[in-house]
Amino acid sequence: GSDDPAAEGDAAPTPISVYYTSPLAGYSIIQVADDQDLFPDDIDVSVEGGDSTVGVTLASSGRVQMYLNTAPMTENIAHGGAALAWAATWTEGMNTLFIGRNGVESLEDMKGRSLGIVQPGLTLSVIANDALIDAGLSQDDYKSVSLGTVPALAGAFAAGTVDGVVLDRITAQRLLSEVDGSVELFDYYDGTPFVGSGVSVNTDWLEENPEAATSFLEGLQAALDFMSENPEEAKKSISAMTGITDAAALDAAYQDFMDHSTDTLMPVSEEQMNASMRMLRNEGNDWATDEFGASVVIDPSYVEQALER
Amino acid sequence: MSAVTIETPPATAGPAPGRRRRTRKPASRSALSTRSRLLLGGAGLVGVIALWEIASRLGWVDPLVASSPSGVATSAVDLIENGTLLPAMGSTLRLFLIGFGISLGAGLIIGTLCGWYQRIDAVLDPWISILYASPRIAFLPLIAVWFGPGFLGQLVVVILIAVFPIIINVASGVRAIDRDHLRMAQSFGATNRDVLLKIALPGAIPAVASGIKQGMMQGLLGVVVAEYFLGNTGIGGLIFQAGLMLRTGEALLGAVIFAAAALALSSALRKVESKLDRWRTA
Amino acid sequence: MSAVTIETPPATAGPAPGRRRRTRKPASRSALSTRSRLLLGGAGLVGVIALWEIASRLGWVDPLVASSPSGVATSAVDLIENGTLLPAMGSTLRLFLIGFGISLGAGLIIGTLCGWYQRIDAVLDPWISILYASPRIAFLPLIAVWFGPGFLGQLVVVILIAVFPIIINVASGVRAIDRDHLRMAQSFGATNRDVLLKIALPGAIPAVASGIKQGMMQGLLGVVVAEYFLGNTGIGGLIFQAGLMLRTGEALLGAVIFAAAALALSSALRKVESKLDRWRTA
Amino acid sequence: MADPIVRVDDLVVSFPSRTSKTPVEVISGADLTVERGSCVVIIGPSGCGKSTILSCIAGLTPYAGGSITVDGDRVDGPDDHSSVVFQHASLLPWRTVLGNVEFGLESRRQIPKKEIRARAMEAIEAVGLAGYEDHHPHQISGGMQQRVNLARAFAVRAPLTLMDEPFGALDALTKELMQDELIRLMSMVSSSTVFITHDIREAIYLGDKILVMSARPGTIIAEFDSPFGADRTRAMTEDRRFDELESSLRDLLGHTTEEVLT
Amino acid sequence: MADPIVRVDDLVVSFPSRTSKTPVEVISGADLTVERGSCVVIIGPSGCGKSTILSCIAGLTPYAGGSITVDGDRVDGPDDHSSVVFQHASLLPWRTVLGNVEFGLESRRQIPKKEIRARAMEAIEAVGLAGYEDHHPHQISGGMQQRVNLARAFAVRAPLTLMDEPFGALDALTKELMQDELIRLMSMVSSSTVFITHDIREAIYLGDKILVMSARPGTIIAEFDSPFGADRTRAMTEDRRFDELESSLRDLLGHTTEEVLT
Ligand SMILES: Nc1ncnc2c1ncn2[C@@H]1O[C@H](COP(=O)(O)OP(=O)(O)OP(=O)(O)O)[C@@H](O)[C@H]1O
Ligand SMILES: Nc1ncnc2c1ncn2[C@@H]1O[C@H](COP(=O)(O)OP(=O)(O)OP(=O)(O)O)[C@@H](O)[C@H]1O
Ligand SMILES: [Mg+2]
Ligand SMILES: [Mg+2]
Repeated sequence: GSDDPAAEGDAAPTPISVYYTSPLAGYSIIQVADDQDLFPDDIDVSVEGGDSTVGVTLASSGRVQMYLNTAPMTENIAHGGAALAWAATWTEGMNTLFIGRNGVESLEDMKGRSLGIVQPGLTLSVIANDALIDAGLSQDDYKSVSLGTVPALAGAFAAGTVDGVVLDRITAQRLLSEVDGSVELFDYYDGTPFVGSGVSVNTDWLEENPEAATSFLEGLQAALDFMSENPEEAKKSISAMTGITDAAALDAAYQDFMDHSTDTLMPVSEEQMNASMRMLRNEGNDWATDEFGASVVIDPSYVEQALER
Repeated sequence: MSAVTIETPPATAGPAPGRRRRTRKPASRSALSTRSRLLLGGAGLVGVIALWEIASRLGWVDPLVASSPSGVATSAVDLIENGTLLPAMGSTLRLFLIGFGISLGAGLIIGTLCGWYQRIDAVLDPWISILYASPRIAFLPLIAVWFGPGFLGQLVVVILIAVFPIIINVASGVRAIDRDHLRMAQSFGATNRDVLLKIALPGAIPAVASGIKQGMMQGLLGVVVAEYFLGNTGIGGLIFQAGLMLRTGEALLGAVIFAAAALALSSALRKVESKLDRWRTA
Repeated sequence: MSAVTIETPPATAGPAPGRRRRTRKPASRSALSTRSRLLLGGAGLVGVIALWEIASRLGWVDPLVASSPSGVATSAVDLIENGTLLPAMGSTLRLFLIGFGISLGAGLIIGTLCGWYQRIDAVLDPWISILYASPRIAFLPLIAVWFGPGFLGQLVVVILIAVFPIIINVASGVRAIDRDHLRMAQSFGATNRDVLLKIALPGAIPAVASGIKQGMMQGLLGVVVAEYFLGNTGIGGLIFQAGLMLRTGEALLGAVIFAAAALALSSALRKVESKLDRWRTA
Repeated sequence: MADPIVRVDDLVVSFPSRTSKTPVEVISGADLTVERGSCVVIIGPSGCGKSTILSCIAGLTPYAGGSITVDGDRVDGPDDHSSVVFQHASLLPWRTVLGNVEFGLESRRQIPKKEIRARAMEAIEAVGLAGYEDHHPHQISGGMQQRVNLARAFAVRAPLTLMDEPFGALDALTKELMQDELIRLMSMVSSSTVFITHDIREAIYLGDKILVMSARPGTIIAEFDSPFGADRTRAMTEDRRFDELESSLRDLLGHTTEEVLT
Repeated sequence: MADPIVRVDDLVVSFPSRTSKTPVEVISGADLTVERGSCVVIIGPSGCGKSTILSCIAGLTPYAGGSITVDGDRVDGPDDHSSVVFQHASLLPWRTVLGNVEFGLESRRQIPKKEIRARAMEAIEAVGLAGYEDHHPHQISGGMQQRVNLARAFAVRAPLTLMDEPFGALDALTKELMQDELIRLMSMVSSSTVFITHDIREAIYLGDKILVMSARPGTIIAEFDSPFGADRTRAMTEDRRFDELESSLRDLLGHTTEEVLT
């Protein structure tokens, strides 16, 4: 007995707030979905971006339902008490490079050298430590230097203030081409199975809105499809997300996205979770058992259902 | 001192009108002409900008890190051509106008209440001092949660940064009512309301103007912070994006735009103030 | 007006001393006693804090996000016990003292030069205005690159934020030399140097004090920003790390520490100022 | 004449002291009366309490003992019976001459806007400032400002005008012009006036009655009736009786003043 | 007597105008001389240029035409020949009485610290402020502040003292005390003085010669020699010649003033 004249048969669309932590090409999928209006009608999606410290609080409070970010941040917040779990990912690894200069030619050479990081505990710092520990160094063998922001990190590398950094592939490659004596030390995409770009969901909300969650994932999948089929439109969205305007750079960013994303959304794999847990243990988090990791992965059926639609 | 003898200095020889005995140069404070000021100031600006360009061309500074004046100019041209800059400026302007407008209204009202009603002041003053003194950057996550990371959250950030200088200045202006004027009004049997509206508020205009000025400057800063940390929109977002991608020219362009806006606003305000306050130029 | 008739109001009936004809309440501005002020202010503070605690206990606000007064207190106890808080406060204090000290020295010197030498002012003023007006947050990456992310870079951030209010206030204080005093000094043949040292600078004390106050507040903010973004040390770093790990109580504790420091500093400054300026309390 | 318009009986005023707990007595038992239509001048050394008495009559300062009645009503707050002219013109700098004169009228009981304007203009004409209505205070000279101050007080047409050294800040020549102006105005509106001054010659020139106050705590120590009638001109000052009165006042005040200055 | 200490010939002073390109002439051809040891009083309506002439003699204001010599030297900047007493005491509020009096001495040519102190104390005693050396200006009364102002000027022992309405802001009683004080000081240091005032009675009381200025552009329109000798007392004011001189001056100034006021 609804007498609402505006109701078109069904109930009003479920509102979903989405937050992304950096305007990186890896997250342009959400921009494409938004720009091209690819979400089903039963949900009403609004997208905001900003700083990752703000994102942590937003996601854990349930103020946003969907949160685009990288491992192991989701795991960390979930451990802090937030009802948060991975919903899906569209990469098989981290799309970042470890680069060095000032005579550093391998990860082992970082012994006694300085490593630039944004802040301790942030992803770029955690994965840098992981690679170095994997190469046989301990955290006492090199000096971590907090630079506060990614621009400062890149700038410090360009200026030679630090000997090694981990940066997203686009920025890293630009530095490699412009800084004399800089070399690639490690490509995470090839070496570390990891959630580089994924979406996590507030699980309290999920319990009450399973349909809406599936619809959201359906929209993301549509965006992935759209991006491979409509390169020009996709580039426009990438440009809006990242601010890149130069045509060549935009081509490169698009290509980079296509090269490092999967064809379809995927549930986060056990392998990826284990990598995250290992890194968190590196950081001294004794709660980061493999069992805890499993609890962060949600039921893969959501992704499957979304793909079926 | 009954035997004071006057030390009469010997007269100078003949008619040498320009020469005096003293060797110490007495104080003189003649104003520099507006023209010389502009010339000197302009020369300084142009000089430093030229030096920066040269340093960048000769590779003394890394253009990747420090860009160059021509790099900033190129960024401006690019961003205008691809239609990014103007919409960004529009969205920033909108945030600033609404945020500052609300701060102004709230600041005037709360400031007047605090300046006039001592009980309200007693209750609010500790909070105003605490909030004004606390590093509001630490509250960004809370603001994002309560008001969302979108326009509303940004607005709250701007208001939280811009409103306090206005409140504080307005309150102290209203509080500092001229005693002579107050007695005069009392002698005519004016009511409290008369005194507030006809004496305290008009008399507070200079303090209000300085509050508005500080609020404006802080509001601009608030806009950058809000756009930088929440929502990534407008010029603040542009600075953020550009920084992430090592497009230093664009980041500096954003800073230059804000600085220009701040300078333009403060000089406009000075003009308005001197109009409003003409009776004071006695 | 030659036929003015005085409107003589009828006398009130008999001896009713307390009653008057008027119904309008005339203005009166009696000061609230210090005791009432403290009581009202204290009640407000305690009330809000109690409400916050209750809201958190009853689950009206998410303790994960908004913490609670007892959560903040627990964090303080924990951090003192595990030996984190005091060293962090020490390192923050060191940064503040050195940064503010340098800003004070540089601000006094540059401000005096700008206020006194019009040529220097003409050259520097545009730069001071531009730098003061520009969102210095956009320069953080450059500062990290040029001065490193360690103590030096932090120091530069603090100075860049704290020095301008001091320069600007000192300069305007020196500039606003009392005309009567200047003429008096000139009539005695005082040199420019005499006038600067004996008249302009002592006369600028109130402006200098207000510059120092603003510089101090801005300097504290600068310390948070510097520690938050560069090097991640001290209380600023604590706020950041706590925010990242969702330890909201700790983050708020950091903010409370800064607010308390700011309030303590400004009341200390007020005391010093009223001592220095005793001759003005005429 | 009818009963006096002002009657001050055994007035005692004290202020809280900064140094001690007991309040300081500033006026101790002053008596005075002002007959309707007359001008009473109070003269006395600096700090003796002249302004305080005036302020009590105006209802601006509460008193500790004694009684004050104006026009038959006991004074216990500012009312319609009197208007005050202070030494500082206390004009509102953001209002024009007209606006300032209107201020006094606006603050009285409800008077229609139109009548306020008319009465203000009338008062401005009476003080010879017609044509200056739209000037702001900073655009007119000190003497003119003081006339606006007079106009504001006279415009409300209170039965009693209280003046606290209204010409104290003016130079000697302007002061004399203003005194003549005041005499003209007082005769025009036949108002009763209490006038406070430091200036002996001004006191003699203006007062129908001159009261001399002692140094603090103040009381009225002497009372002189003017030997001149209502018709006051500068010629008075060359009269022998003027000089005599001046000498007596100077002798009386000489003592009290020496005590006050160093 | 020797040649005059001040000789002003055909002085012309103009200020740049705000409204037009051509400067406004404020003084047009003023002549005056001051004999050594005498007190010349200049009186005139407000704005006629009295302060301007004084300021030119002190070397504080440049002049467009004519010549000024003090003690034989042409004036082209502040020098050691004269000291100035302004209407506002212009004391430095952060210095004590002693410090303020020392300021004038410090600004002159190198005088040893010790001598500065001694001469300042001497001057403070001369104006009757011994015991107040360590007070700050806000701790003393207006009259005492004006005495510090006098002491500061007299301490430098310039051959010429220039006074610009030094008692203009004081009340009538204090003013008379200060005038007597000044007469005593002038006779003690046998200084030459130029004294500016608005107050006719003050002019007659103090001046050996009284110069009357016209309204702007100012010139000297009349010159009166004092009928009284060097010995000045209050008794003078009851002298018939005092009243006569007062009337003549009042007549002369009445005209010029009416133009200025209103
Ligand atoms: N609000 C007050 N609190 C304390 N003392 C006061 C207050 N007002 C006046 N006094 C004191 O009362 C005395 C009388 O002051 P009042 O202003 O009436 O003097 P006066 O005769 O008008 O002096 P003057 O001629 O200088 O105006 C003074 O000694 C003054 O210090
Ligand atoms: N610096 C200046 N620039 C322009 N005009 C000036 C300046 N100084 C004085 N004047 C003008 O010169 C005229 C003479 O001024 P001055 O101060 O000498 O008058 P005065 O006779 O001392 O008046 P008063 O008795 O009011 O002190 C006035 O009209 C004044 O407006
Ligand atoms: Mg008084
Ligand atoms: Mg003058």
